[in-house]
Formats: sequence, structure tokens, C-alpha cells
Amino acid sequence: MTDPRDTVLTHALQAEGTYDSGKAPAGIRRIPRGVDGLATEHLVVNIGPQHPSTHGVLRLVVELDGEEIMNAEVAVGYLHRGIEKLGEHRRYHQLGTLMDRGDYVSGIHGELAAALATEQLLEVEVPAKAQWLRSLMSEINRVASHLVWYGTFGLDCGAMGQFLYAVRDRENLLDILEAVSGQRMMFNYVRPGGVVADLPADAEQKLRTFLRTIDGYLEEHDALLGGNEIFQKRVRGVGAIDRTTALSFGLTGANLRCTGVPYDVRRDKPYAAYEELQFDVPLGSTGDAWDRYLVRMEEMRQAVRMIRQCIDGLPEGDVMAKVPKVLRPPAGEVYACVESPRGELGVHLLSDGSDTPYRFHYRAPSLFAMQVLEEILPGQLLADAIMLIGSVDVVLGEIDR
Amino acid sequence: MSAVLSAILPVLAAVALMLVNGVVLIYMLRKVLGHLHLRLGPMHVGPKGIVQTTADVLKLLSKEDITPNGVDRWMYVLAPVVVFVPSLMAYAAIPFSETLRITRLDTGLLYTFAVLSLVPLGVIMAGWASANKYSLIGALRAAAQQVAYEVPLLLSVIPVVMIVGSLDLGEIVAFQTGVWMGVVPRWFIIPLLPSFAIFLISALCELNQTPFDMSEAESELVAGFATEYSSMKFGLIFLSEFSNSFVISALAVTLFFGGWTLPFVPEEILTPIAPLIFVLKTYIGIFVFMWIRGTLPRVRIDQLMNLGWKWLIPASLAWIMLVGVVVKLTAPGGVS
Amino acid sequence: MLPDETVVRTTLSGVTQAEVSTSTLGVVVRIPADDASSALAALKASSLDFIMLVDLLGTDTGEEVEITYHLRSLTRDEDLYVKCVLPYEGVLHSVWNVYASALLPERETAELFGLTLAGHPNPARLLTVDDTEPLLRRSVAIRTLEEVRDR
Amino acid sequence: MALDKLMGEHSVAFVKSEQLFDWARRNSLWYLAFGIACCAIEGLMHASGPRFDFDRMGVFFRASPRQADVMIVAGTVNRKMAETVKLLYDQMPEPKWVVAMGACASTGGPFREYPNVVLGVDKIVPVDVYIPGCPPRPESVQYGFIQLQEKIKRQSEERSAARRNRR
Repeated sequence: MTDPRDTVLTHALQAEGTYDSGKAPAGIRRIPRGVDGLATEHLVVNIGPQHPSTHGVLRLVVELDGEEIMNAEVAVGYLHRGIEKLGEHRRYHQLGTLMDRGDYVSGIHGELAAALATEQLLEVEVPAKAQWLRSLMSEINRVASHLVWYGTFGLDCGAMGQFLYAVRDRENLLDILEAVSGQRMMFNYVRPGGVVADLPADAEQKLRTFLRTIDGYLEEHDALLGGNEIFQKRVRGVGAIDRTTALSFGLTGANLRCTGVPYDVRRDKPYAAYEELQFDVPLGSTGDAWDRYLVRMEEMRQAVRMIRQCIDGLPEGDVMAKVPKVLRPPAGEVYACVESPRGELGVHLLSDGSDTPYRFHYRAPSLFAMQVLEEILPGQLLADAIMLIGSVDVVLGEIDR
Repeated sequence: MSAVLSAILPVLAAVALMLVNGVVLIYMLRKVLGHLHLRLGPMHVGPKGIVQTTADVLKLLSKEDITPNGVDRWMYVLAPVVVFVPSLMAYAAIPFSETLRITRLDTGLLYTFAVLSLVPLGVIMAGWASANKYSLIGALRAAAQQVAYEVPLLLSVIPVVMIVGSLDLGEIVAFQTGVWMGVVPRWFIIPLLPSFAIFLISALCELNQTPFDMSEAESELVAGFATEYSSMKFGLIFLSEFSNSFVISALAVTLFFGGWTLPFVPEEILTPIAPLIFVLKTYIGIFVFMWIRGTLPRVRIDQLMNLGWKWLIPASLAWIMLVGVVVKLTAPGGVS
Repeated sequence: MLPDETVVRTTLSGVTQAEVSTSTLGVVVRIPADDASSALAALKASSLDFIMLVDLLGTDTGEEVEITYHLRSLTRDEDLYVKCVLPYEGVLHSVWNVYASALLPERETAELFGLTLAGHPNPARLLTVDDTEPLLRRSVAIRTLEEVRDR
Repeated sequence: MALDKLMGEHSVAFVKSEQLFDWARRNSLWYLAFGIACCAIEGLMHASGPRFDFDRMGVFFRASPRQADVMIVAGTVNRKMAETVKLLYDQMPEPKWVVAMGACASTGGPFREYPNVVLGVDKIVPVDVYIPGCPPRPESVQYGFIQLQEKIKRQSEERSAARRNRR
């Protein structure tokens, strides 16, 4: 019986003639089957580009034996929009708009990485107030992005309620981001040399009211999902990634920290105002989905703590350095990285002295998080595969760039 | 009335009750889930969105009825019927009040469970026939789940039958009228709390409701076994899911919450409004199911199997032995 | 936080002839393309212990494609950039058995620069449909305003 | 519908029943969330969230194309995605509509110069409502749905008007 959905599955793979289920990369573990000689026929299921729980248009070609996954292969590229190619035809201050649409859940971090790279080329000194505003907006965006992760992670495990509570809090955060930058998602707020505008009065007042309730809401979220017995049974000890696998697959950010490796770009390569802010970096131990949950929930609390420090300690002064209207940085190559909610988001700029970059490369942390899935999925159950996609928190706009 | 008429009238009443139930329950689900999730649920279609479900049903009626190619034709068309009819037949034995009942069956309980266990047959037919990998996995999950939870469901009900001594639902309710020691109602929920707990868990599995809704898991299997069904065929499956929850909740009320009786209400006020009380109690039960559906995450299929075989069945067997001993000890004087 | 060049030079001296320099990027090592994986293995095993391949990117320098490996050692918190040059239709040898994090970036770089990937478990195209030309080459132009206007 | 053969095309029963079914179609639009990119976060997550609630208008999320009436294309469609969009559109039962949400789905948006991007989803599937914005606010997505409901009402009036002057 041909399954109409199958035509979607095989057109890309059979056309390339590369997919045969027997061949898995040697490095990736193969689960021997037919232990008692019972040869079961494998079912190749296509967790397709249109699927309620994939975070955008991820297609996971999964070879199932019953419920157990024998071999998983990532087929991406359904959202390849050429951010890097178009970056070569944009001026330096326009790179932020492309980066917003790369990781569209936390746009500020992309803009900040592009601005930092340009500033390294220009060697321009960013005023102190702009540094603090950058850290403030990054942390607000981090809480908003972790709320999206928290909502969709619960949805992948089947819980509907806490998703809506997370969206409720995210609405308040987007109001603040909109009051400061004028847009809910594509802020275009951080430019080379500083930030576009100062903090308006109502944004500060909104932030204060938000901060009064957020701690209670975070406890509520933790109790609603983390405290739930069924969720804990589903998540503890599942999809564990040990230290060496995480490092060899290039994981960064919360996915790496949950295996115990204390690497955080905000502390090891400090940028913006992170030297003056007190925050501690939560670490996990086993690297399973439960640790990823705990590390990210703790990161949200640290982010709220930093937001409080940012508002109280905001210095005076102007928000934009003296930067020429058309930026023509000297020829050179530079790499600047930022701690985005998904990991280390880096921008690799090669400039040839003209007003558009010669090569604009965007290091996407989600690509490496997706890569590790191909390694840990064989052996898991189908239900866990969907949950693990949610736990490593990927954004497809970043993977396909 | 002539014999034929008196036979047909209750069946028509059952069908009408089921359709009205389906419409009201779908509206209630969207409203309850809405308010659970801090939003309003349907509001614009008619005052407070009351007419929303009729709009949905009418739209489903007028949709194009697709039969995808590569589908096993007859089983594909038959499956929704096999899912719909048993949940319609299950209405037969439910006692709405002393007299108001479709049929007086002295094996009412057994009949209802037998009919309800036909529904997974339709689910498996639907999943297998619609030539879609998601529905196949959903159907096989439904099969494993129903088989694993049919047994504890029946075992949890045996203590009630042991005490009452008959399978007739009316009698079970009659047994629960009156009051103990002046204040405690004689409902079975109080002495037989563990068997109610087991009944609730396995009932949730029977209904494929969260936290055990693996067979139509939204986030994993797109729409589970009903993925390939459009328009009114999907409508039948959707409707039968809700009428199943009405039947199971009605059973729970009859067995454990004293059917249509209220402890302190004198006889003559009770009889005219008995069906109303019964339906009200059933709707409270359904509200609890929806409440659970809105909050809990989904259990993995193998954890579900462990829970079923390793925990629920031994627990219900032990509980039956305990109740048996107690009933035996107090047999001459009946339950004190 | 720059790795000290003499140690880099000594570790690579046995394996391949490399010329180490410092630019705005940091310490950059240029090596011939075909012994990239042996050089990376040497760097990974050396005292500098570059445990992580952070990133892999290609750049079209006008007449050939330059591949950059961005290595990082977490214990010493130092970054190193290993660059090698490939002709346009050249062969990119996969380094995934040294650093498994190169699996997907290599597929993407090879596909967008028109290189052929050798020694990779699944050398299929990652991002684009089969007959698209290598989009990140400088020769491939983007759509002009007229093309877009009368879509 | 068999009713028009039975009662004749201009009979009150048929015209009234047609209006009734059009009213039903208008008020229960089940959408197939086809969230591709940033518009998905805004148009599907926030629009069905607590503040802007889609469910008030009877618009409900269905995962399978068989049970969906409206396909919201939320995000950039590139050449690899075009096939899937076409396939999903074909799998949807007949009275179906397409809402192109955001600048990318309408005309290619900020990525229109990249050769791999399809300039607007109307090159693949017939589109009924275009929602401008990058990403459009949830209110504008709901306004787009109200326009779609108006369009359905207008279509049914046009049908009955055409039938009237054909008499």
C-alpha cells in the first residue's frame, strides 16, 4: 500500500540514491536486532516537515522496529533562505535584520553578535549605558526564548496546559521588548556602536511590574511541569549525552553545561556588561533531558536576577558611539560570539574594506544540537525521540540559515 | 402503545441523547480547556459560543469525503461505524432513574463492558485500513493499551458486584440509597475507594484520554488512528469518543456515587428530578476527565504497560480478596 | 588568551609543513588541504588539547575555496584557526572521525561551494534540492530588482 | 447537493440550506498549522495564546490535513519546501482556503533576492487571503481570518445571485 505521505519522504532521499537503511555511519551505534532470530521488518517513518511537534520544518527520517528507533537521519533545508549569501549584499548596520530572522525566537543575541563583530573590526568604544542596555535586553530575550522552549518541551511530552501559561508570560515580555525597541520579534535594536534608543519611561515601569510577578510565575511553571510525576518519569535518565559525546559533537550552551562542562561565553569571553553583573552558571551532571530541564529553568531565574541588577545599576550617558553613517571597516577577519539561549552564537566576518562584508558566516548552535540527535536517537522509543527534540531546544531558522 | 413502537422509541431516545450529548460535550470541552488555559474558548458563534459545535458538525457534514487511494476500501469505510455503534449500544443499560431506562437488563454491567470493548476493534480497523504509518502505530498502541486495561477495569468492579450480589445497574443504585449512621451516604465510594481509583485509571485508558492518549497522541502521531479520516467519518469518530466518556462517567456514577439518589433528599422530591441529578453527576465526572486532559503530560506506552500489568492487576486482585473476606465474615447479617 | 605559536609550530612540524601567523582573528595556521585531518588529530592530541571543533566554514576567495576550521581548547580557553585551500571543484576530505561535530557543516559547505565530499558517512546534499548551483560562490549572483518586481 | 435535484435549484429549502452550510463553514474554520518560520511563533503560538485567542472565533488547530479547512502558510517557502506545500494542499478536503501569512509567504519577503526562495506561495497554491507584515501581529492574523470569513460569505452570495439571474 503506497502511502501518499511517502512521496514526500523519499523524493529527496531516493533521488540522491544515498539512503539505504543498512548503511549507518560507523561512528553511530547500531542496535543489533533479531536477538532471538525474529527478523522484524523495519518501518521507515517520516517525522515530516509538517508535524505538530517539530519546531518548524525539521524532517527526521526514522527507521522504526516496532516503537524502537534503529536509525535516525536528519533531513533539513526546508527553511534555507540564504542569510549568509544575502549578508554579503547588506551594509554592516543592516546585518542585524538578517540575524533577527535567523534565530527568530531570540533576535537580540543575533543582532548583538553581528554588532560585536563589526565593532571589533572598527575598534570603536561602545558607551557604558549601551553595554548595560544590551545585557538587559539579552536577558529579557533569554527568558522569553526559554519560555518558548519550556512550552514546546511540555507540548512534546503531551501536556497542553503549561504551554499556554508560558505564552501568557511571554506576552508580557514581548510588551516590554516592543516598548523598548518598537517590534515584538524583529527588534533591530542593537547596531554597531551601541543601541538605537534609550529606555523609555513606560518600559521601565512595565519591567518593574513584570518583575514583581515573574518569580511567582517561575515557581508555578516549575511546579506545573517539573513537579509532575508523569513528566519526571518520562524525562529522567532519557537521552543522556555524556561529556565526550557533547564535546566531540560541538554542543555549546545549556546542552553542554548540563553534562557538567562549565563553559559559558558570558563569563569566559565577557561582552556587553556581563563583567559587572553577578550571576552563577547552573551546571548539570548526567546530561539527560531532566538535567537540561533543570539547567534551563535555573538559567531563567539567573536571567531575572540579572535583569534586576541591570535596571538598578543602569549608568548615565549616551547610547550610541560616534559612528559614521556608512561603515567601511578596514580589511580583516574577525569572529565574535555571544551566549544565545541555544548555545554559542558566533558571527565570522571577513571584510575587504568596502561597505559590504566579503564573507558573513553565522555559527548556529542549533545545527550542532541537531547533529547530536542523530547520535543519541538510535535505541530510544518514538515517543522519546519527539521529547528529545524538544529538550535540546533547536530553532530551524538557525539550522538552515 | 404497540409493541413495535415501544421498542423503537427508546432506541430513538438513545440516538437523540447521544447526539445531543456529543454536541454539548464538545462545546463543554473547548470551554473547559479554554478556561483551564487562561483563554475564553468559543465566544463569537451565537451567545457565548453555544452554537459553535453545531457549526462544526454542519461543516463536517458538508466537507468533501476523501477516500485516499491505496486504502483498504471496505475496512476504511466500516471502521468509523464499528467505532460509533458500540458507543451507541452502551447507552442501553444505563439507569437514568428508577423507571427511566432504555432496557431493564439484569446483566446490565456485563453488557456495557462487553459493548465498550468493541470500540478498540474499530480503532484497530481504522488504523490498519488507512494505509498511513502514523495511524498504524496509533492503532497498534490502542490495541495494546485496551487489552492491558480491560482486565483491571473489570476487576475493579467485582467488589461492587460482590457486595450487591447482582449485575443489574438499577439494583446497584438501589443498594446505595439511604444513609449509614445517620450522616454518611451509603455510596460505594467510601468503603471501596481503592477500587474506584483503579476504575478511574483504567477508565482513562479505555477512553484514550490524557495522560494515556497514546493512540491519537497529538504531538507524536499527528492525529493518531484518525489521521486519514475527513469530514463526517472523522465526525463519527470524534462523536463516539465523547459519548464513550459519557458512558464511562455514567458507569462511575452508578457504581460508586449512588446513581440518581441523593442521601438527604426525601423520596417524593427525588423521583421527578432523578434523571436530572444523574446527568448532573455524570457531567461532573466528565469535567474531572477534561480537567485531567488539560494538565497532565502523556505517559510512554511501555510505562503504561508496566503500570497496567505489574501494578493495577495485582492490586485489584488483592483488593478483591480483601473485600471477599470481609463480605464472607459479615455475610449472615449482610453489610453492617 | 591566544595559544602560543611556538607550541603550535612544534606540534605541527612533524605532521605537515604549516605556517603560523597572527591576525585580527587570532592565531591562524595555514596547511595544505589533503593532510587536514592528520594536522587536526595532532592538534587535538597535543598539550594544547583543542578538544572542540567550534565551527567549519568555507570562503570563496575569487580563485579557490578556503576552508577554515575553528578549534577551541576549553581547559586553556584558547582558539586556533586552521585554514586550507581547495580548488573550485576540489575534494573536501572529511574530518568527522577526529571531530564528529564536522558532520553536518561539511555537508553544507561542500554543497554550497560545489566541492565533493570524501570519506563522509552520508555525503548527500543537506540544504538545497539536487540541481541547485553552488549558491555561496561569488560567481552566483542574487536576483535583481526587476526579476523580483515582475515575479 | 442532492437537495437541489430534489427540491429544484430555486426552492427556498435549498437556498436556505446553502446559506446555513456557508454559515457553518464560516464559523468553524479548522486550520492546518503549517508553521515554517518566524511567522509560526507569532501567528500560531501567540494567536492561539491567552491574550489573542483564536478559539473565540471557532478557529481550531488540526494536525492532519484531512481534517483541516484552511492552510496557513506561515513563513518562507523555498524550492525544497514547495513540493510539501503542494502535497499538503492536495491532501486537504474540498472546501479549502489558503492564508498566506507574512511578507515571505506573500511575495518572498526580506529573502526575495535569494534564488532558492519561491517568490510567494501563490506560485504553488491558490491563495485567498494575504496578511502583510514581517511578522504580522496576532491581531492582523485574526483580521485576516475575519476577511476570510467575509470572503466565504461573499462567495455564497455570488453563487446564489448567479443562480437567481440564471433563472
